[in-house]
Amino acid sequence: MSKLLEINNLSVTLPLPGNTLHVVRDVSISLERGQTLGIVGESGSGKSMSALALMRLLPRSAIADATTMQLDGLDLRTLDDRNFTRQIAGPQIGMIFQEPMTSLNPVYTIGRQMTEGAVSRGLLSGKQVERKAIDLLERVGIPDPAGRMSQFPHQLSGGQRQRVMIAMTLMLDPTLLIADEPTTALDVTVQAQILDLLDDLRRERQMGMILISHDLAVVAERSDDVAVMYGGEIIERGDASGVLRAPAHPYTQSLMLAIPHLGMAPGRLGAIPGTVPSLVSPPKGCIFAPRCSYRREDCTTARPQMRDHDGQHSYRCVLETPPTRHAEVIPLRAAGTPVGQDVITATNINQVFETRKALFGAKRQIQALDDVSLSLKRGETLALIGESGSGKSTLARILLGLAQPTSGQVRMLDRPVAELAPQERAAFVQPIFQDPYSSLNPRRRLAEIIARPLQLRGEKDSKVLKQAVGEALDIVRLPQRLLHAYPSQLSGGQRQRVAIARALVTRPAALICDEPTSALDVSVQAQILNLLDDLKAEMGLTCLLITHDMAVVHQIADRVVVMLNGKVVEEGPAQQVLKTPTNDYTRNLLAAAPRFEMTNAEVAS
Amino acid sequence: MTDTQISTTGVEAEMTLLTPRQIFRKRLLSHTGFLIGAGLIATIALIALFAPLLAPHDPYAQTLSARMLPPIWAEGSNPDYLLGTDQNGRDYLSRLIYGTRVSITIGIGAACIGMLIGVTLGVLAGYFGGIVDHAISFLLTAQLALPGLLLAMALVFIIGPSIWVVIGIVGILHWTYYLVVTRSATQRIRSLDFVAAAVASGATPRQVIWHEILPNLFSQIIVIFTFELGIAILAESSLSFLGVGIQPPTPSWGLMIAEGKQAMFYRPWLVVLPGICLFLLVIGANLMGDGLRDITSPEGRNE
Amino acid sequence: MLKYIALRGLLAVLVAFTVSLAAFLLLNVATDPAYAIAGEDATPDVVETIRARYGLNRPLPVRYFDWLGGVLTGDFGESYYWHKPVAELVADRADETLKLAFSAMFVTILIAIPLGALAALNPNSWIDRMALGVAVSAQAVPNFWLGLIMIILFGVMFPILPVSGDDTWRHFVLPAFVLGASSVPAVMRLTRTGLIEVMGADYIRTARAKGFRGWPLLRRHALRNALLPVISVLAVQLGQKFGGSVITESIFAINGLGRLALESILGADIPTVQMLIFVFAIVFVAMNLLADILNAAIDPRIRIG
Amino acid sequence: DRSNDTLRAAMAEEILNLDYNYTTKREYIILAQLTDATLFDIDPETQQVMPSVATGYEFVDETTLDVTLRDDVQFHDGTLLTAEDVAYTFNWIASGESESNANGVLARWLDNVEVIDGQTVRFHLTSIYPLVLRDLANRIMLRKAGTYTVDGQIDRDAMSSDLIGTGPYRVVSFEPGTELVLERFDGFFGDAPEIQNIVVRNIPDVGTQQAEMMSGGIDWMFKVPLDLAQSLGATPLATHLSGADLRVGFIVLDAAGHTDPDGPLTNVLVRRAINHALNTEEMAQYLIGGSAEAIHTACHPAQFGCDQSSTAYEYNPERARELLAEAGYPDGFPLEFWAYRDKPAAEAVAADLEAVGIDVDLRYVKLESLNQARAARDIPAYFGTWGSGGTADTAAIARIHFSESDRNLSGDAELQDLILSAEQTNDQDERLSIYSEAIGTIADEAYWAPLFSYSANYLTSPDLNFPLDPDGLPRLQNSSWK
Ligand SMILES: Nc1ncnc2c1ncn2[C@@H]1O[C@H](COP(=O)(O)OP(=O)(O)OP(=O)(O)O)[C@@H](O)[C@H]1O
Ligand SMILES: Nc1ncnc2c1ncn2[C@@H]1O[C@H](COP(=O)(O)OP(=O)(O)OP(=O)(O)O)[C@@H](O)[C@H]1O
Ligand SMILES: [Mg+2]
Ligand SMILES: [Mg+2]
Ligand code: NI
Repeated sequence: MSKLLEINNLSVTLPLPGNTLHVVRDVSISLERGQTLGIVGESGSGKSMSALALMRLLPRSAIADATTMQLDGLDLRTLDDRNFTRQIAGPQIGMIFQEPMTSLNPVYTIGRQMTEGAVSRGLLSGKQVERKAIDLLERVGIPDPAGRMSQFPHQLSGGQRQRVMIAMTLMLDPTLLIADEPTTALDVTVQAQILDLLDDLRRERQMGMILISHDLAVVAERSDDVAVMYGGEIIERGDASGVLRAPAHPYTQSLMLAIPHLGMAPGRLGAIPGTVPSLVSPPKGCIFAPRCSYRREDCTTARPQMRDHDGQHSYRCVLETPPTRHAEVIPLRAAGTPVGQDVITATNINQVFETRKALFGAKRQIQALDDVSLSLKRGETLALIGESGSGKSTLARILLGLAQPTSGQVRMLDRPVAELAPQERAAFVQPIFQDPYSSLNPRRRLAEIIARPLQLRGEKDSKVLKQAVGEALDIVRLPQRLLHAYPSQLSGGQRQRVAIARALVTRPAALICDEPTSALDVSVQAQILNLLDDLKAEMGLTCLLITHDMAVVHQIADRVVVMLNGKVVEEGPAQQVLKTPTNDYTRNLLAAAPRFEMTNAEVAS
Repeated sequence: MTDTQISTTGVEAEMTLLTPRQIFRKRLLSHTGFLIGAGLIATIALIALFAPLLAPHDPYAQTLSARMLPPIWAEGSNPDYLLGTDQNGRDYLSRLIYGTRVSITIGIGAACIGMLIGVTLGVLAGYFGGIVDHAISFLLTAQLALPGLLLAMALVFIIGPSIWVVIGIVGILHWTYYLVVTRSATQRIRSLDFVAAAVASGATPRQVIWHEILPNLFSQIIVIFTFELGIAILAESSLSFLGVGIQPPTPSWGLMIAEGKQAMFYRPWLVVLPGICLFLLVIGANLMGDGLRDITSPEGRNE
Repeated sequence: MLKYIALRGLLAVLVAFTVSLAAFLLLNVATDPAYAIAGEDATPDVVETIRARYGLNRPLPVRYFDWLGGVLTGDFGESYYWHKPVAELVADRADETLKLAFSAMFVTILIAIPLGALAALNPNSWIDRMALGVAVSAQAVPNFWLGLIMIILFGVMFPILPVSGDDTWRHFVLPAFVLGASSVPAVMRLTRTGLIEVMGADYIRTARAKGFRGWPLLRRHALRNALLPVISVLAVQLGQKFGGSVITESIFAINGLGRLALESILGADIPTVQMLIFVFAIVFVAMNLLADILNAAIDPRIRIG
Repeated sequence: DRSNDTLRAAMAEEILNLDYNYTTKREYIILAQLTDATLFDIDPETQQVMPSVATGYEFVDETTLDVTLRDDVQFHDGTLLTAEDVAYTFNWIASGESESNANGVLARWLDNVEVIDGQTVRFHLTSIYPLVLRDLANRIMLRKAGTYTVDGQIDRDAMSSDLIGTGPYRVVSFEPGTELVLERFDGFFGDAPEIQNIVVRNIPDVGTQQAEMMSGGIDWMFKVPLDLAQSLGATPLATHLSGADLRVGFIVLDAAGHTDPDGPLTNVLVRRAINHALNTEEMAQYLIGGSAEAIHTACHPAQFGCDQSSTAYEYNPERARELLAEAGYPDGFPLEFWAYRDKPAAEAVAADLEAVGIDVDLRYVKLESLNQARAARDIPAYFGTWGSGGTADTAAIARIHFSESDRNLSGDAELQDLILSAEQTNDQDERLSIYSEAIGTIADEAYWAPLFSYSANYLTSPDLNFPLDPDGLPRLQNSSWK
């Protein structure tokens, strides 16, 4: 029997005005029935494009080409668009997407959207379709499935919508399911449920599944086979445990070192230097060569062959035997820095928002913070974790003095924060935000952006400003020549460094970082986490770090506060909370966090 | 290996990227619609500027015995008057040329006044929200609910027509578009993190508005400005057509159309020629506006 | 829902009063209606008689509150010219304007929506360029000029349609076209943008992944979403047409509210202008409300509390 | 339209009220001619008083007038007109509570009217008034006794739409502002008009009127701009008629110095210069056309008492410049010049004044605004016109412009007394000499710059026969089909 899916030499090009993007190059994958293929890779590596090419959902102008494209022995390339949409898209291949909030049509009921695929194909009668839809909704764990049929998407939570998406895809009983980052937008606890669900369904129905994710741990946990993509190419593929526990390609190896691991003692992360390659002109040699620490002459002359490695997996590199990584863990530089007095204390903070659900509708109150007390000590890194909507950002804004709580008091340097002049406050604490794209004014040059806090403080001397900006750039390890660049000319990681430089230019004692790395790729996250470690070591920075990633907490925090529904549910030294959580919620959070069950030795092998 | 070091190769690759301004310029110069529009506007602006040099006659000099001569291509024309004469025997071409001055002055003046009002209100409403926003929204509804042309007529009526009055009134009546756009843009920008960063650095609302918000509204304001330019020019011509706009004998295209209207069946050029001038100017403004909008919107051509 | 409508109704009334107060002040500062009523060869004593007859010699606030008091009891006063209750006058004229507004709207919809949809489905094609050309041109042609050109064309050069009056449907063809043309650009652009945006939305991708394409995709998944903003604009445009067809009505001699407004302003027939502006304001707010309700009916996300 | 014997006339001004006792505009006079009859008629040729509803009159003394009436005058509802009706009409209008537009005219001289017998009424005058018969002929339309009191309530609009008059046509239907349909009234006491039906349509836009004329939708339009009349008249689609008009155009100058006590216009040399600067001949010929002519008097040459021997300032820009220099304005001066109609003429005046160095700021406004500004004494110079209500007597123009009226900018009290004295006598010769002197003074002092007389331009369908009268009033009732 042939394989369920066999694709060879898939290429996708996107013509742009003036040049052409080679977004997918020479990609070959195959998949057996009932198996899961995980595709991992950093943002922009071409994961989605490969999947969309299979579904013929590429942007209008894109051109896809492959030497083989077979589903269940059927050559997909011979089908015209009409037949493809009737026979393949839906009944054969189902696809679910990352954005559960927008992937359902807001103006139609769940029921209608679930049933229309089958109805329009005339597969089932109206009654049967309805029955089946309700069954599937029940199966994916939607409470009161019959009632949901007449509801609209906006009446469901994100996790529920994703479940509806899955049920909807299953309506046509596809033999292959493509899940493109199905859980990225969801909380870890929900993420685990959804992934479990997908796993179960695959097993029940003997479906093939392609699971696309940038989260190596997710893929490691859930797939049989893994393909690692970089710059539009597959640079390593094979069985999951082989590829991710014993990576052969230098890139995969670097990636593994860049991720904080819950199971290991925290240490410096191995950041990959440089940035992702441009896809405009295909390189002659190895696509990873510019960033590779094993770069050789012949790396850039010819494209390396796919090389077999221990039978189970293969990698594309000039090195005949995979390099061995150094085994020692470099300890964090700031480990063990002394902790001083409380510098910011919040006592009994309540924050109530009044919103209207509908135009002129009744007011609704949201208790975003419920009697929260917390203190930040000089020199420590305090992590604040909790699921989405638990009030972390709200608390951060209050601590920064950007918002007034409904009740409760914030004291900064032993004075009520309201008594501090804005400048005094600014000199003491500075924020760093999650989204490096929105945290820099796109209309200002870096020099202006970084100098701004000083100007606001009244500094007018351009020499002083220039010098301060230069120093700030040095601190965040950005080259001086970027001074006159605009934010749009920087990568995400560089932008985040600029944001940090701006925060540091006034030499504050404390930083409040709201998910500073969650919008970034792991390799960039490693750079930022290392930088924070450096700053702490060099400047004794106090840091409040908001995150939803347990591994990050593990990596960098001294102390951790866990929030749920606006309340603090657990608080304590980081390692203690991670090892022996006392609260059920914290336990769930930890259990749901995807992880590599690996030892230090394994990584080093 | 020091991990926080950025490889120079990557940085150099980025440095070859263009600044936003360069990208803007490049995209402008490759947008046909914009180029046509800008060309039209530039030509007309030059004509307005050099009107005294270009006009073959004094636009106010009348020869009553040579009234309503047809243009050069029609029978009975006088080669001295290329496009014929109007009902007072004034050279039509010269009047059309001088008419550019009226249209452009009014267009720019009114669009500026509208911009001042609309952007100020829009930014205030968007930035402060709450009661300020409600009050400004009410003002907006009231303004929209007033039939603009009627109000303009009534106002011109009161103050007495002159070019400055027309500029003021057309301007005062055309701020809503600016307001709607800048209000929502301000709301959006206000919620962005760089504003929070500025506030956290101790910036006052004034400083935030001037330094962080306004520069980001600039491109949208320019786009609206070009559209409003066209709208104001049309509004002036409508008012003049209804007889409550520009004062005769000042040559305004709308007025010329109104004057030529009576004779339009026998001397259609009296209506058609100023109509075409008006059309070209306004279409120029609109093409420019469309072009700018395409260029400033991130997805390229997408209104 | 009811509460919402009531609140919006209150807003409408508030807007209407604000607007009418503004109009009242403007007009009264602007002109002395007595002169306007008296006419060209009027002698001063005639003007004086008229002023006394209409109570124009009373102080402004007295007159405004007098008017306001009337309005609250449903009496909008009597026209200086027509010697009948303004309300009756407006009611009489409204049907012509309604006919014109609706037929103009019909023209707009007939041209703008198909054109916009075609353009959106073939972005950057010649159809798209042509549609944009139509939009840009229609925006640049002054309404009054288009009207005159239409009269020259169809009244004189090819006399196939009547050019003035409001007796039969044929009389409405040209004015409806001229008035309708003015809304085409806005509606067409909005249809186009709306559709392009919707066609790029995630849920359309979902529908494609379920195996929908072509016309069914458009009809079942895109159109309804794309038309949401179009409906609002159509409602506002219709509202404006009820009051804004001054030029069209006077060029084509249609005896509607627009012309009534024009003549009342020129003649300083303050009660009539007052009521018209009042009515236009109410209509405007009402059309907005209607658009909101329609949108709420189509879009389940908007629930009116 | 000849086929169904209907004359379709177009008017730009809205027709809102059919009762001429409550209106003033010219359109309403035209309609009143059709629907109403007056006590007397004025012969348009000879300006003689002719009998109409009245058969004759007799002055009992200087302030008492007896008028005898016909016995066969029928109202449109079939009832016969009686002396009571006549007395009621005049007494009502003369009473303050009528608030009639004609009240001012009548109240000036009428004390009351008394019924003598079934066919005779007696007018008691408050003072000597030479124009009594003209006023009786022009202004007052006869109504049935009690017309304006409906159910005990005063109703001034009683006749505004369902008019019951005594004229040759009766109202069939009337939609204010849109259409008036008239039908020949068979009970009319005078000569029956030839055409059976008259439909008057309101078409506000001249361009549209013209299109209707070309497509055969209307048969008659008036106040046609010269160019249009000439162009369309040259085609077989319409006939251009150009008739005399008593209306004259002129510039009133603020000699009294209301706007600026020491302003240039207070200097007679400047005012003369302005008179010299204007090429009125060309304006009359090219801009007004038809039978229009340049005038140099502050009255229409056809009017009684309009002495043409007064000073005439010929067109001479050189002389104008000299006079300005002499007056101390060698470089001219800024002048706000107001106008409300005949835009080309106003622009021509402005251009002529500019040509001699006066810096003209033309303020072309609506009539109401001009009237208002003038009442506030804010106007230094304006382009006015006056139609004298169709009265071919200098009194009809002189009184309103040179006695107590905001139109009088001369500030000349003697002139005012002189003009009022002309109304204190019934002696026509004396009046003639008074007006002659007054017109002479106005010309010498150059209080005005007289411009031109008007011409009435009509377009009619080719098969309509529309006779013109020298007084410039269109009489649709006299038309017939060719
Ligand atoms: N519509 C488009 N037009 C132009 N370029 C595009 C378009 N869509 C994707 N790309 C480019 O194609 C490349 C591959 O994109 P793709 O979406 O496949 O990445 P990905 O691996 O799925 O990344 P992510 O993890 O961010 O989803 C990227 O460089 C992206 O910038
Ligand atoms: N300005 C506001 N008005 C109304 N509700 C708000 C406002 N800001 C936040 N909320 C609500 O307060 C709650 C807490 O929000 P907050 O942004 O603090 O959560 P979070 O923990 O930061 O979540 P995430 O992980 O998604 O960033 C949420 O339910 C949110 O909807
Ligand atoms: Mg992707
Ligand atoms: Mg948050
Ligand atoms: Ni290393």
